[in-house]
Amino acid sequence: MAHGHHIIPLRTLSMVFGALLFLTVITVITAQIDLGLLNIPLALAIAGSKAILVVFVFMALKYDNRVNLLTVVLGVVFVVVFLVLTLADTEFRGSLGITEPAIIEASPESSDTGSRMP
Amino acid sequence: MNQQNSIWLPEAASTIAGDVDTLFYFILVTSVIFFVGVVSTMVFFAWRFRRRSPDDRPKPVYENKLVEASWIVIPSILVAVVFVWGFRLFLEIGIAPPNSYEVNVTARKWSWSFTYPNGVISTDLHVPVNRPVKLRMSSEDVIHSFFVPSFRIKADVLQGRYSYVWFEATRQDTFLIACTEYCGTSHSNMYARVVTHSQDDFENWLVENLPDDSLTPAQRGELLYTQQGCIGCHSLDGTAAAGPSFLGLAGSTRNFTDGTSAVADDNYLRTSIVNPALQIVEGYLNVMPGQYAVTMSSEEIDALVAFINEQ
Amino acid sequence: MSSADTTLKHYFVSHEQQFDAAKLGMWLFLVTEILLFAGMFVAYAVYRSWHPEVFLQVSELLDWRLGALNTVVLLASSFTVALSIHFVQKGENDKVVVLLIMTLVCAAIFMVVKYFEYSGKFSHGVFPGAGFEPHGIVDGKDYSKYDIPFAPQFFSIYFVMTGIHGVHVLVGMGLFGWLTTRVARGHFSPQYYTPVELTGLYWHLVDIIWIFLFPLLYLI
Amino acid sequence: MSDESHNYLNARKGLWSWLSTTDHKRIGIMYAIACGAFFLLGGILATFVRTELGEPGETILGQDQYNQVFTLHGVVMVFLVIIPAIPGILGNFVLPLQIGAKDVAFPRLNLASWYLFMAGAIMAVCGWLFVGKVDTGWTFYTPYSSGASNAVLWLTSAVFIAGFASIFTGLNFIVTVHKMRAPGMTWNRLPLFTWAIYATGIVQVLATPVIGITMVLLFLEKLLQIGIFDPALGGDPVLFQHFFWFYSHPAVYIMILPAMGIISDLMGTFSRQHVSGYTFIALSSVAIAFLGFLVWGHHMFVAGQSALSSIIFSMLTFLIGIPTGIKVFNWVATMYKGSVWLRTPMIYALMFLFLFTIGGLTGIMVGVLAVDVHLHDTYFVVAHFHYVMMGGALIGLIGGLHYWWPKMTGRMYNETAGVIAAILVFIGFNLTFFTQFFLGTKGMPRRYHDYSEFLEIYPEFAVLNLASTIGSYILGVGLVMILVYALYSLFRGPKATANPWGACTLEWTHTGPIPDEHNFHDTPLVTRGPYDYHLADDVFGKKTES
Repeated sequence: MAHGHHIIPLRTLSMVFGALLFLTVITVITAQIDLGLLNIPLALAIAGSKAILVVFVFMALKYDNRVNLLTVVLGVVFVVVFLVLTLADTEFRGSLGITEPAIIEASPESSDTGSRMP
Repeated sequence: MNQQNSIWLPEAASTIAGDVDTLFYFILVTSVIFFVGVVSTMVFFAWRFRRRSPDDRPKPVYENKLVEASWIVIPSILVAVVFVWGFRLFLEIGIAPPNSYEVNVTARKWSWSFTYPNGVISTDLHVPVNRPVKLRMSSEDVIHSFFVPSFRIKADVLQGRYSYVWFEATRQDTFLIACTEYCGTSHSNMYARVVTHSQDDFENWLVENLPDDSLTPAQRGELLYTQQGCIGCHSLDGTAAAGPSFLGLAGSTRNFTDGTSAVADDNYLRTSIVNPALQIVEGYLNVMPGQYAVTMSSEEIDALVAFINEQ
Repeated sequence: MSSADTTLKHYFVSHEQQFDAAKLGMWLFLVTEILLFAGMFVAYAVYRSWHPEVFLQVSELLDWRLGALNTVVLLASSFTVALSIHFVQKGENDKVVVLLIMTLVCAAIFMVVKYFEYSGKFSHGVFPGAGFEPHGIVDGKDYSKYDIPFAPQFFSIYFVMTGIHGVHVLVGMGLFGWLTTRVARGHFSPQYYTPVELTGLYWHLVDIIWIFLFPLLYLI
Repeated sequence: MSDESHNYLNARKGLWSWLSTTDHKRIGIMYAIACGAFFLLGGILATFVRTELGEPGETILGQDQYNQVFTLHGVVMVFLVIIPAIPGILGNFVLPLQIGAKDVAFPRLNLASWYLFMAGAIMAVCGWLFVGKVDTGWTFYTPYSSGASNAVLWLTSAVFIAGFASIFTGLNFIVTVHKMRAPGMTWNRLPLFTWAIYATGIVQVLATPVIGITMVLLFLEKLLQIGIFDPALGGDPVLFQHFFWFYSHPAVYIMILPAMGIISDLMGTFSRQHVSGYTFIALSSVAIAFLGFLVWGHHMFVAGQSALSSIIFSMLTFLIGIPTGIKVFNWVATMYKGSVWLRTPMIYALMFLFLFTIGGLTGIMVGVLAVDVHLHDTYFVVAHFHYVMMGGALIGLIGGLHYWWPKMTGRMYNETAGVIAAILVFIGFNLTFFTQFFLGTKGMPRRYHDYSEFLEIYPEFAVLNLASTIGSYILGVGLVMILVYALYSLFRGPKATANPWGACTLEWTHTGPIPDEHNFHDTPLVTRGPYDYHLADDVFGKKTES
């Protein structure tokens, strides 16, 4: 064994590959059923679990030293921070009447570039 | 314009301005205290513990936890107080009282125009004093920002969206409006005025400025010259600004950047209003907004051409 | 290790330190890739939260079967890359070469499928941004019905995301080509196979990005 | 100890030996030359801006020219000077030496970063000079930037390329600190400059990619009108501001954290005392690095974002004030019972404390929601960020350059010239920017080519602006004086000893007057903390039983 590098057994690799294919089939099937608001979280959950499988087994993060794991976790945390705080703005715009969320005559294909005042 | 400015702030001419100033002074005073404390300690230590000889080796000093904790807790408390105070005042600034008088504001490249419910359009904001006024603002091109220093209010004006700002003037006077979001060539000339009247003066003003059709085309053209913002770039006294002056324009031969030239007849004036980018006069840039073809009706354009012919 | 061992840089103390340093460096680079794509996912999330019904309706234009095929192809390529690392650790370089070539083939299939998807959209006037004026009928869907406000936003985001992801797939193919030649020339051994490991990590990340892209754009 | 003749400067000869070097010290010198040149360019542009505003009305620049000049001043100073300077120059030169490493973890990547930086820099300057007028401000706000001339495409791609230099430098330093510390150099024995560069690396790696994607999207917005940011096509300009400030606020921590690291080292060395609150300062660096990612919305209180997000951002902004306060108080406490030696680096450290405290406190002022409505986009904000960026990062850099100058060049600069220049810089700086606080609170907006309209109400604007312009000239003279005596010292400066300041960190104690090409003959064994002067017998000789 080359000085301590963990060799992932073939069985684990093929099991993970099978799981990934299975999850892909699941996500395709569940997407056909219209669950309304639940669709997005479900799709993200399945994609998330597939990603975790790839990161921990295929990319061998499970057998790696902790600093790499910390780096990945930090990266994901900051993606979530970016998403949540941006949505905190876009979702609640106009909550206080400071700006109106509605777009004036939003149809971009209307010929004029400026928006006519009412 | 009798302004009693303090050395720091312009005079407070709106209801919320007073509260903003008190909060400003509170933070200013606390900051000065902290600043003087830090700098005087620094200077005192630098002098008191100055090096006596090159091979000084003072005994190590290890920080004590109490002092360390004190300068974490005290700033946290102060900062929390300032945040809550600012937050509550921000809500006051943001939410307009229900009975406010509403005026529509249009910002465009380098001029403001204010549209009143009864159809009056003016380039200066005339409002009743001691009554909340809510402005519904939107821009025709880039982001501008509506700022009245004396009222302590500011809000960016976005294209395609309405943004709101409100104030209640407490004095009859004229106040300056400036644009504080960079918007291009003459961003620094995009001024307007807020003129506050008593209630009945305001009503008279509204009636006077109603657009009646008894005016001759040239007179209507003159009104349009200010309302549509031509005044922002074209002067009447011959001085060139962002655009050529209207003085003696009609009938003169204009040579263009592409080397061609033409006599400034009615047709040329009309096309240069409707499609300014077609021919650019020598020595000027292609910065004239192009939406007049849409925002002005053809008789308004004729009135404007008539007015230009008279210059 | 013989002192003439050229793979150990003078400023490192041991192979172990050099390998760990390379791994940490690669993981940090992968985090920058995650944040690069995060920007696009935020744009997608913002526009989807503003116009959910438009996104739902317009995403029907994307053929999810091709998307699913691409997902399976990329997962397979991830699998072959993981196997290639497994075998290079065991020193069986001939298997590694075969696996890397299979990965290259999978990546190529992915790009070909993307080519057909893109050309299908372009031929029907579905361009990112201002050039968006869909027309024609394709397997039962009348494209002109999809000319609704904010449909261009969806396709702009779709083309930008899959475009930049496609560029990363092409870069991956380049890397695998270069890697295959080096493995074939026997540059790597169980003691030194860092480039294979790093290229594998990069490829797995490209696969993970697609794992998220596929459901968000194609399915829901 | 390396002997006098053989060191990293004369180990190889010729320009190509420099341009193809992978020696972290030489790359540091090359960054110094590049950033110095761009600082000179930025300074000249600043002088144009101030001369224009010296008197009301149009003096030397037309409106369009003024807009282009302040845009390039912003782009050059932010992207080409203050973000790459300290990590590039001092980080590259000092970090490996301070942790006892032979070089950074990826030397070739280090050289590639320099070339990427130069490519981006040249592209930006050429784009501005030849391609066309860019007058969008360094923030490139849409929709103005999506309508502006195509030169904006050059600048956005220049920022995109230069961004990679920042990412790879940060990545390099993080791996170096993690993996290549000398034996015995545990995390709590790292000098505080290394801690600061490490924290900066985290910010560089996590924030810069987002400006990369922002520039790509802006590029496509202009080319293909993808309509994500341009409101005319149904996009949202405030979304661009979110993308832009998500990078640009952490970027200000890329600027200030290394300077804080320099000040910690300077305070330790020139008070010859334990840096008070070592763990607090080290953890504050990392805390600031992470909190820096949560606060970007305080740039957009009046930009039309939702009230809820403004409130959240204002609250989070105050969290950052705490660790910054901890650092300032601990620096002052370091001098307690020390032996303060007021040489030029220390004078710049004290100047940093003076100016940065003003900058920090005015930051709290504009962080308050209600007051920012009045102060946003006025000269108050201009004064605030010049106090923190120039008063903080630049003064910190100049102090650091003076401190490590003997180690970089083997020569000592002239001390009296240093003090005179420091006084000039101090007076010039305060005269230039403290006057702008008054302009700002009275409502003079930013990026104004002319303020004559304000003169009716505030006649003192003319005096204030004139004073600010005169101050900028004094500041200019002070900075040029530094450049002059620094270059003079290269040729005629006295030879420096290996440890002229009596410091205890590895780069002083374990290297010759000029470090050897591979830093250390035998890797140093670290047995004490960076500021344990009472244990440093190797520096001060046997401790007498005083």
